[in-house]
Amino acid sequence: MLATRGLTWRIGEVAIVDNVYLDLTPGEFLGVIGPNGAGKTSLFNLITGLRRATEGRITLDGRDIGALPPHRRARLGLGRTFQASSVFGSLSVRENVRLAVQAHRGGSMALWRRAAADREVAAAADAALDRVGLAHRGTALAGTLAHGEKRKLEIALLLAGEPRVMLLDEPMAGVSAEDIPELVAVIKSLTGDSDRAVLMVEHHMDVILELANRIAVMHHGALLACDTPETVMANPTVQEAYLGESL
Amino acid sequence: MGTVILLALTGLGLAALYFLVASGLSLVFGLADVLNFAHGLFLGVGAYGTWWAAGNLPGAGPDGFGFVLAVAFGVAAGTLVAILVELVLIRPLYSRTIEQVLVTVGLSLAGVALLQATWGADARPFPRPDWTRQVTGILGAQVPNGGLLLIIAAVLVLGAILAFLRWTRYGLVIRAGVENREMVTALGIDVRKAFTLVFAIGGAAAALAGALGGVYFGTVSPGQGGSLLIFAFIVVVIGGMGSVVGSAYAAVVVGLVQQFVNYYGTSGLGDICVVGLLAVVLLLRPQGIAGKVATA
Amino acid sequence: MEPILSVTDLSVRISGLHILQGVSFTVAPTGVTVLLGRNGVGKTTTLRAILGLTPPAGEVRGTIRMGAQSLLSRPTHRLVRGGLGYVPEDRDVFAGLTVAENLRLAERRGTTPAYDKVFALFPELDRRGRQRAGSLSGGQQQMLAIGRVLLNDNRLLLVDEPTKGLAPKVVTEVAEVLERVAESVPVLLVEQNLAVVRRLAKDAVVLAAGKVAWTGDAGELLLETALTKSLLGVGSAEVAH
Amino acid sequence: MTLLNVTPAPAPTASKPGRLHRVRPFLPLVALVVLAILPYSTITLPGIFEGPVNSPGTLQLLAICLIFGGLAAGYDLLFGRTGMLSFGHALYFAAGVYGTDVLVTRAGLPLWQAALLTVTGGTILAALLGAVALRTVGIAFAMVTLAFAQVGAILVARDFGGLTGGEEGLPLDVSGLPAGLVGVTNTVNLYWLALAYLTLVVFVVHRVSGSPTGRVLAGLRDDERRIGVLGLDPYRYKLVAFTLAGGLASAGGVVYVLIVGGASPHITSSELTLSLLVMVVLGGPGTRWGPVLGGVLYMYLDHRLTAFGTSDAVDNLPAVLSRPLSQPLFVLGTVFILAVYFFPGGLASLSSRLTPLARSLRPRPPH
Amino acid sequence: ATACGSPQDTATGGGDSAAPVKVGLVYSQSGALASYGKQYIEGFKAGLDFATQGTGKVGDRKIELTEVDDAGDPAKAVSAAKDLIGKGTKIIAGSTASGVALQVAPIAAQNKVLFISGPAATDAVTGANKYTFRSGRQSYQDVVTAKSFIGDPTGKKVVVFAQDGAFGDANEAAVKTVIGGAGATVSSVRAPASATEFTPFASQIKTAKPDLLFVAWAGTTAPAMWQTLDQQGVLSSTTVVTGLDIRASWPTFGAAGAKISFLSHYFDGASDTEASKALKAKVSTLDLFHPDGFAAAQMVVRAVQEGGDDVDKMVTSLEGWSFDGVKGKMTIRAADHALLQPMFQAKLTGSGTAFTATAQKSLTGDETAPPAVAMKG
Ligand SMILES: Nc1ncnc2c1ncn2[C@@H]1O[C@H](COP(=O)(O)OP(=O)(O)OP(=O)(O)O)[C@@H](O)[C@H]1O
Ligand SMILES: Nc1ncnc2c1ncn2[C@@H]1O[C@H](COP(=O)(O)OP(=O)(O)OP(=O)(O)O)[C@@H](O)[C@H]1O
Ligand SMILES: [Mg+2]
Ligand SMILES: [Mg+2]
Repeated sequence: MLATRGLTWRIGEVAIVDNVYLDLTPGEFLGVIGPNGAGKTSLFNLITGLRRATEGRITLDGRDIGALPPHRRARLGLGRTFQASSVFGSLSVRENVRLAVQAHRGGSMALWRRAAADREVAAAADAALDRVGLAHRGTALAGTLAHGEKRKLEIALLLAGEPRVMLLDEPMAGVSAEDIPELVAVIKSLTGDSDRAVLMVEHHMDVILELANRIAVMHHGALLACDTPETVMANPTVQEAYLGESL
Repeated sequence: MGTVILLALTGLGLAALYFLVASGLSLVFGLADVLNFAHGLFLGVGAYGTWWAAGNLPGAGPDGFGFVLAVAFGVAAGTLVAILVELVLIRPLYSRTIEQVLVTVGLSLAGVALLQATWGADARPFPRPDWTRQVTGILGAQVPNGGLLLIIAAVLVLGAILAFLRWTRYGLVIRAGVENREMVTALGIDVRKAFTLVFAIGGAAAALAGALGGVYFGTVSPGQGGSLLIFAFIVVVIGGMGSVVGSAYAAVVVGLVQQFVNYYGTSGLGDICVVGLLAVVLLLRPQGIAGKVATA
Repeated sequence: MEPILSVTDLSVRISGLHILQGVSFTVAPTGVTVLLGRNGVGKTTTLRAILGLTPPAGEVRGTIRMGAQSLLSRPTHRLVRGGLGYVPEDRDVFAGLTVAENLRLAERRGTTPAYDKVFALFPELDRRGRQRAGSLSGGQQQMLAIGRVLLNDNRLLLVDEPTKGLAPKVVTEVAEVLERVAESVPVLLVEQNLAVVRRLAKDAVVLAAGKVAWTGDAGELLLETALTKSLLGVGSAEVAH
Repeated sequence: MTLLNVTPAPAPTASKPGRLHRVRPFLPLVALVVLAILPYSTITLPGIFEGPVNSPGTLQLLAICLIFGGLAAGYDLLFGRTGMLSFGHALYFAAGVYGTDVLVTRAGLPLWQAALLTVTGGTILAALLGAVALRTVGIAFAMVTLAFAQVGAILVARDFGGLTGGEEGLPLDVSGLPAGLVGVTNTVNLYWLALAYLTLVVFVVHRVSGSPTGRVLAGLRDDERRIGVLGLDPYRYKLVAFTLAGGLASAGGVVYVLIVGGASPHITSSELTLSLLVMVVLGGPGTRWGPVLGGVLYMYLDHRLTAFGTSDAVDNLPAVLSRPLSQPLFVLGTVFILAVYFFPGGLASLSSRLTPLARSLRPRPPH
Repeated sequence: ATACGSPQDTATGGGDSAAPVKVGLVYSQSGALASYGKQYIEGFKAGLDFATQGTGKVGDRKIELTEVDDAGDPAKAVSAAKDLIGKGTKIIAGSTASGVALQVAPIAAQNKVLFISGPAATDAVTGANKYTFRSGRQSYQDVVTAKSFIGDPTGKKVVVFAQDGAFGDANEAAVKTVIGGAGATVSSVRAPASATEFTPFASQIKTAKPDLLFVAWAGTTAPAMWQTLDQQGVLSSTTVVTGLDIRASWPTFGAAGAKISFLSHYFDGASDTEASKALKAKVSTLDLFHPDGFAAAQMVVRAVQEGGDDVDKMVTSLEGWSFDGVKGKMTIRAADHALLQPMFQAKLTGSGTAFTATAQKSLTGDETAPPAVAMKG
């Protein structure tokens, strides 16, 4: 489905993302781990088009998308969340999600239609909010949400777009312990579909282990390993460079 | 040859004037993130301060040490006004950038009107030493001394500002303060003082530009600051927001382009070229010549 | 023992929302006191109120004392100079400044900054001195944010979710750092990672809906399944996990 | 003040929610009707207007105020609703003014053709320049738009081919105009025209910001990157907003040239854009009525302060006061600064700020 | 109680033979031209006194002045004019700025009221329409005066140095017709009005080696311009002619002042007429635009005397009328309402802030008459 071939991003001499070969098959859930600064977020930025790769190719369903701007890639079914929550602060939570639904439904340049009158959009948005458990916050301005709530809104925005390939950048960071299982369930439900795939960066190992069928390990921009969870967890380099001794 | 030298040197004089105006603007804009439309007011205060002192302040006059004293008085007045403006008007609006800009717009309207109400709309002859009206022969070109004076002053101001930024902590504090004022406070730094200081320096630079501009123009009038401001803005932007060195480069480019195009092309083309230059620079390098790449 | 910090009947309103409704607790003069609670209960708001960083539209009532001194209505920079260190939730490093500049900014006048200590903990920061902080990875930014306060001697540290977004190995390291720091300086810590809490916390304060739901010994809290279940929504088995 | 009375307050006080709620949607309509029949009233408002409401002078002043109310509302589409800070909006207004004037006066076209051509031309100009300027963002965008507007100002001042009249401006040749638009007695028609323009702009801006596209624009204001990742092209949407706002501004120029009877280079200056910004902020960016109120009030002050400055009340003050006060710009600047301070959210936020006050003043019924 | 009326009501003026005559004065009280406006109004009041023998009345009817500030903005002036007309004013005078005069003139014609433009120098006001008159001089008259400095122009080389825009265009065109038409070759150097550095232009002028340099420059950058011309040796190498501006500007010429030949519309001491004495009794130091206000008042009084409330009669009474103004004999040319008036050649002497102008020669109204244009409306 999604594949990168020799993907590289350099700043000056330093390769932030270094010759990455990655294949994501439909129905797959690929966890990405790696020390801070390994280049995980940068990899996401390359795939979604926020940064241009210096070398290598990215294909989606066999089509080369490396030269497309972010919005074209999104239209092809690529969706992501951001590590540092980026929601529309001056819009209400509900409007945030409606915007995402609307973008998914074609984002036509309708200047005259009343947006609020679109029942289908509203219903889809409310459904997405419901799934992440934010329905009760619908009227709050997104900018005033507490940190964890913003994380959930991020996921709702992603859900609204019904992307086929989802890139989640540390969805659990800052989410309170109580809510983690709930969010895990939400994310799990995303993946039941066999024609969807998920790429998720996460530092909560238990979450990764619960969700991922495969784990990729990044280190200094390069892909160190990409294998089943068991194999990866047993890898001594991973143990040493990433996990350390567990608390 | 003589023409080229003459045009180059007078172009540099013009560049120096632009730089003097732009340096303070750039400092305040780059460090305090305030697009200061009231800069023209500080300029006017500096010019009128000098003019007033030369006529009324004991010991001050249009010549020699008296002139230095008069300029010093003008610069002091401009600085004082800048400090007051920061304390009273800008400070309470911190982190509301648009409102700050708007206050400076209001101030530029009110301030210029106030100058006009006090000293009238007409241009007044500016007191200045006689040698500034003369010319110096350089390689066959009759270069006005006033322009040379501007060049020297601009170089000194550039040096002083760079030294300030490099050798004091304030530059750092202010740059950080623009990004996240709260966090600077949370590091135990009284960021307000630093901002006042920036305004003071910006005001002083502007007032000096006003005083020397008076020497250069030979007159002082309420609207003078405003008319220089638009080119100063262009210089600041071409140079890269907040980069004083960038402003210096940009000023030289703008001054020379204007001068040469006005001579070899048709009149008014110089201005259009400068504006075109601005558009081109921004489209190719939105951060300006020396600006840093801003990323999220 | 006299508490280093005591918060009494703190209530915060921001634009009509009553976010904190009479919160009272104390912070012991040694060790880590942890502030727990679900997302949005007001943990960050509490820390910011202590530091005087409530937004201008907000309204703060109650008393906050550090020793004999009342903190409310004193400017933030004074409080910090008086030895109150803050690691904010969103890291808030200065994106446009380099790492070295970020650190230099945190130096306090009249003291020698403990660069050795910081670089020994986070060698990354030394290596990346000239990189713009905005281009650091999330975890590196977190290191910088913590490193910043450790440059100086503090009387009390307010630390808001320091392990958020850190690799497990670094989480362990940060926990160790905080443990060591806590030997000399008391810490008020907001943390979601219960493993970290278990390792560090001596006392715990649990917030729920803008009020204090529980205070007491952290070990006790985490051991009692019923308590953790009702307060934090997780069983102690998960806590131990 | 009348102007404030006739325009609905954005958020009526919560005193009688039940009744007001039902009436509220109709308030704009009521206001429109009141404004439309205003010229039939002969009320005099001493101190506020020079003559009775239906006198040509008053109607002229009101017409100019309404035009600027509309312009500010159109500018708000860029600034308040999309978050684009343009310093060159005056250019499109000026294109409307000079376009109509030149086509009517120099080319002798009938008004409707000139107006149509001008609005089309102004819109295309905005689309073209926007397409270039929008390749930059933030302050760079502001400066590029400023630069384009500056070129416009230079071209007008240079008076190429004697087309624009340079600094002296170009009086409108009224000989070919419909008789109803000429002469002092017909000022009321110009007033209605201005009112129609304002209504049009408010309606368009309201519809657009409530449309799906408007939602995207609001999203752009907050986070452009996110909009891209959602699958929407930020550039396209910004260009649409820019073009639309430019078109509305040039339409305003068409009406303005009829009201004032000519073009003068004042309107090409960057100060005009700045005043638009001032109007929007004065009124409250991103609100429905704020920019309109701001525009109306600003223009009202701008015109009336000259009279205030020369009034006896001011002349009788001691010189320290009367000298500055007789400078309209001084008063305007000062009023403006005070407004930024005391109505931070603009006039539109005034009613919500006054509500608690009103409530606390009202005696509470015993329980 | 809402009083109702028709939206097209306007007050009807006078009719009553004892009712006061309303005269609206729309001019710059603030803004960049405020000091021109001040001279104008001082002149006007003195002129009114002079023409009504101190009574302020024409016959039994009092002249009631309404002063409105236009701040140099045509839009404000138009609003003010409409307001005045709506209130029944039949005579409007003022217009300090050319842009204002040009836009108020059509309003006067559309509404059939008398309009007497003030200091605005643009030639375009002359012949603008039947209802528009002028009480000041026009650019063309300046140029004709300039021509008197070079004797026989045949074969001479003349350069015009002017700023971009309508003011510069008008001057350049006038020089081409007046001096070029008389046999000189005319070329021009133009500079943006906003220019602050004049060396390139000075160099261009110098290379052209003209016999006469005519400078048309208005605005605050003039002193810098003169200084540059002086420094680059232009002033000492040729005859330089320019218009003498208001008194306050004289010191800004500095040393260059002595090297320039001035043409002058008016300055204190240029004339010694009855009117100038009357004016001087009210205003201690006369200046450039005092005569314009004075003449405007004289014209207003004449119009009221002869025309009463009938504007068309006012117009006919003014057309062709000659009177003794401050400057000397003034004649309103019937064909296009140009105001024929004496002009002066002057020299500036002095230093520091004390300068005096002395008249070298005066030219009569006929000598400086602009060519008649067709009435446009
Ligand atoms: N613009 C840039 N200039 C220089 N270095 C950069 C830039 N952007 C990213 N880097 C560096 O690239 C590396 C990878 O960063 P990235 O954000 O992808 O890490 P990450 O794997 O997501 O880490 P984390 O888990 O902490 O979020 C980091 O060392 C970072 O400092
Ligand atoms: N500036 C503000 N304006 C309005 N509401 C706010 C503001 N700041 C915080 N809040 C609200 O106050 C509540 C508490 O926020 P706070 O950030 O203190 O929560 P928290 O306990 O730190 O949550 P988290 O674990 O997600 O970080 C939230 O509901 C939030 O929406
Ligand atoms: Mg990351
Ligand atoms: Mg928090």
